[in-house]
Amino acid sequence: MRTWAAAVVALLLAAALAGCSGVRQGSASSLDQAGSAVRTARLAVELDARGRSTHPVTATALDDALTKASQAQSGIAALGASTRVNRRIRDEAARAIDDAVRLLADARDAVDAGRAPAADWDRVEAELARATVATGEAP
Amino acid sequence: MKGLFAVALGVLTAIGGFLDIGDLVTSSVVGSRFGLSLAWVVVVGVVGICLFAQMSGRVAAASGRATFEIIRERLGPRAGAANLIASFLINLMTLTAEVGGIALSLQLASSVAPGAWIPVAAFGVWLVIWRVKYDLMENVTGMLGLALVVFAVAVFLLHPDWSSLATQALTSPVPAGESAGTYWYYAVALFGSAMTPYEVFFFSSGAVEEKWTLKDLAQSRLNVLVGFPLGGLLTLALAACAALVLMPQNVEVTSLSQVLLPIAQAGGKLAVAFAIVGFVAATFGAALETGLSTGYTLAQFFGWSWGKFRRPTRAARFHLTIMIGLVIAMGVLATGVDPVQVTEYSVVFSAIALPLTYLPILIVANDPEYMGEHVNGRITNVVGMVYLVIILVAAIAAIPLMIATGAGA
Amino acid sequence: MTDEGERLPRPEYRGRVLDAALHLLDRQVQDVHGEPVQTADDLEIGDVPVGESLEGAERPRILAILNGTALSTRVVGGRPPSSTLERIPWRHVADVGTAIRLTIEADDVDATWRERWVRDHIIRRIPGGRHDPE
Amino acid sequence: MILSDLLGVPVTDPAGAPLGRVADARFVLDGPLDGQLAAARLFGLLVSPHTGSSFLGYERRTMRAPYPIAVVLRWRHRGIFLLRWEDVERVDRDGVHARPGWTRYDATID
Repeated sequence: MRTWAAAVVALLLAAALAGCSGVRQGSASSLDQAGSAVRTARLAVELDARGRSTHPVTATALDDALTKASQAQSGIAALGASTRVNRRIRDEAARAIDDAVRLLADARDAVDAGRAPAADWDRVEAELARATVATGEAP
Repeated sequence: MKGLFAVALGVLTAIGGFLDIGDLVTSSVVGSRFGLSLAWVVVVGVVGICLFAQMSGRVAAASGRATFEIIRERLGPRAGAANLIASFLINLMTLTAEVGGIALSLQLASSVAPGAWIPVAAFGVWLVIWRVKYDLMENVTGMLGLALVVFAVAVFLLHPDWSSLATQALTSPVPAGESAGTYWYYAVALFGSAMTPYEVFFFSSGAVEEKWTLKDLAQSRLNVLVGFPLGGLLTLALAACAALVLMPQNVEVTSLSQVLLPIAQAGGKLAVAFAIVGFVAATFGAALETGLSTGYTLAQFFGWSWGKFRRPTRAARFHLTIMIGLVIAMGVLATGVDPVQVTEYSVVFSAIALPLTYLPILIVANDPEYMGEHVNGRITNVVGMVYLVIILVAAIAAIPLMIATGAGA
Repeated sequence: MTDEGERLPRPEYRGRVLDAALHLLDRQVQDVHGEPVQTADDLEIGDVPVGESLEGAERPRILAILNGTALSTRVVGGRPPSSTLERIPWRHVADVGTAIRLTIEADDVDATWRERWVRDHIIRRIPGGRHDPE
Repeated sequence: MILSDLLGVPVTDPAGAPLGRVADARFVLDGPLDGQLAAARLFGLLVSPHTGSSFLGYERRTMRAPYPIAVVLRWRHRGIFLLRWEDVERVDRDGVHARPGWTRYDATID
């Protein structure tokens, strides 16, 4: 009887830990995804600016990056966080990703209109990096 | 001179025919995440497909029987039907990925959304299968697919640190941030992308289409033994490009447009143009091969008349099957599913289904009633058995790895 | 391999040996020109009286190659109703090799009615269907 | 009747002891001419004591490679023998029954 109870406790603990790491892992992988998208877009835009790439390739790369970042956005919105710490982690990650999506959308509109995108790559990347660190460090 | 030309043409076609959306995507994904640490899998896969294609080509030339006729005849109706269903579905999945790949490639050339290109691509594939002669179709797509050589050139233009690339390829480390599970999952995927069953259906049926006799065997062996390894080399170049440009920036490949970025960096607009031509040709060529293979598998299982060398009215159900296959592919793509994702799954399922087609061919290649004196030699059989084990292990490991790693996430 | 040790007697065969499952079932059937017709889904053989002594009875012979519902029942089990079976009588068989070759044309085989239907109602009506590829 | 009615059915000796299952039916082209070929007459049944599954072509003596596959399949079909049709007493719903004095013949062909 006692071993049975211990097993249940262990299972519950494991589930709780899994739930906890679920938010962290979810946030981290969404941040990864958005970060990869932003860096792709930045590379595509820079190559275009240096005259090494064609307009359709740049436009497509930005489109694809925006799609990926939006997927990350909806991925993080779907995470249910039960604790205060988890909520903070998730919200901070969501803010950074929202920013990334906005930036990518602006960049895509600029490229579609034939302008050079005036994107603030450094700031957004730094924000994503900060959120990623916060995900890893939170108690 | 004419003979030399034929050999060159065959080799070039084999290089072009080896590459498809699965190779383009999988090798770039692997390159961006694992660098060249999975290069050994490409070598294993290329040797395997050489062996398998060569064996099924020899069976077709010696006996006049293509792969799925043999599968049905040896495994009987029950195991044969299970095999047919698996092979047909995976083939359909690959066809879907290739048609989607044509659309994605045309998007890169035009910036018109892929949704608009899908019907155009499917219609184009059907028209070529319906009207264009077999060798013309094979040679044109194969030659244009060679434009992908630009990836090999790009590796040089990127001035890599060769010794560190070599170390990566030879010591096969699991990169930091990746688990052993994802490493092996992508090993299976890369293996599946090199050894896709449709290549074998196509190759053996092609031998019948082109009415090969045993005299043509030496040439076919040469085409395969030179062409496929060179195609494998291009796969490695794709991975190296991703490893050199995307991996250091921590960019993970999830779309076809990203595959082009290293090319743009290395060679500029001209190189990009070449790469896009190569993408269109490789995906179009593979769409033709998988499209035909939907017809080949079903027709050969049921004993219907098949083949492009016949006019369509002489192979009615074969052509109807291909049309239905293309309509299904269009329907699947119309749901908005990402062709790149379809590709990532189709290469893994290819690895899972591989033993089903491999074993009957290995057995029949040893059957003197089919092969006469052209049965497998001792060395071929030893290598063949080694590969049977490798193929089985990959197939058995694929599903647990897929579940454990969340399909490589 | 174990059988070789026992050295069972070998019977005398006065003609070519055909093992039904090995040499005939599931083989491709081709017409007189080499055009694929169907697969040998099953064989019809002369009746064996059920439950009666076979003393003095004739050896059953292969009457026909079957197609149609014979395949589905071999896959999922059961027995095909004999009215739905499509037969190619054995007298139309020219040779048995890696394929079974017939002495007649594909269009003269009952089992190809589906092929003919698809050809006449669909493929023939699409432009280019009646010409060789170019 | 159709061939599938014979394949896979159990075979018993005159005393009713099981001998195995029908793995294949051996025909010989030794009848009167029927079209271009001689009529194919049932010569006997291949009876496999351990399995009703396919032999994949390894029932022939000439088929020996690749070695490991040949060994596995021969092992699964160890003890296979030919029951001549003359040695069959009757066929009923329970299967095929051998006649008293039946002989076990070598099943392999070349």
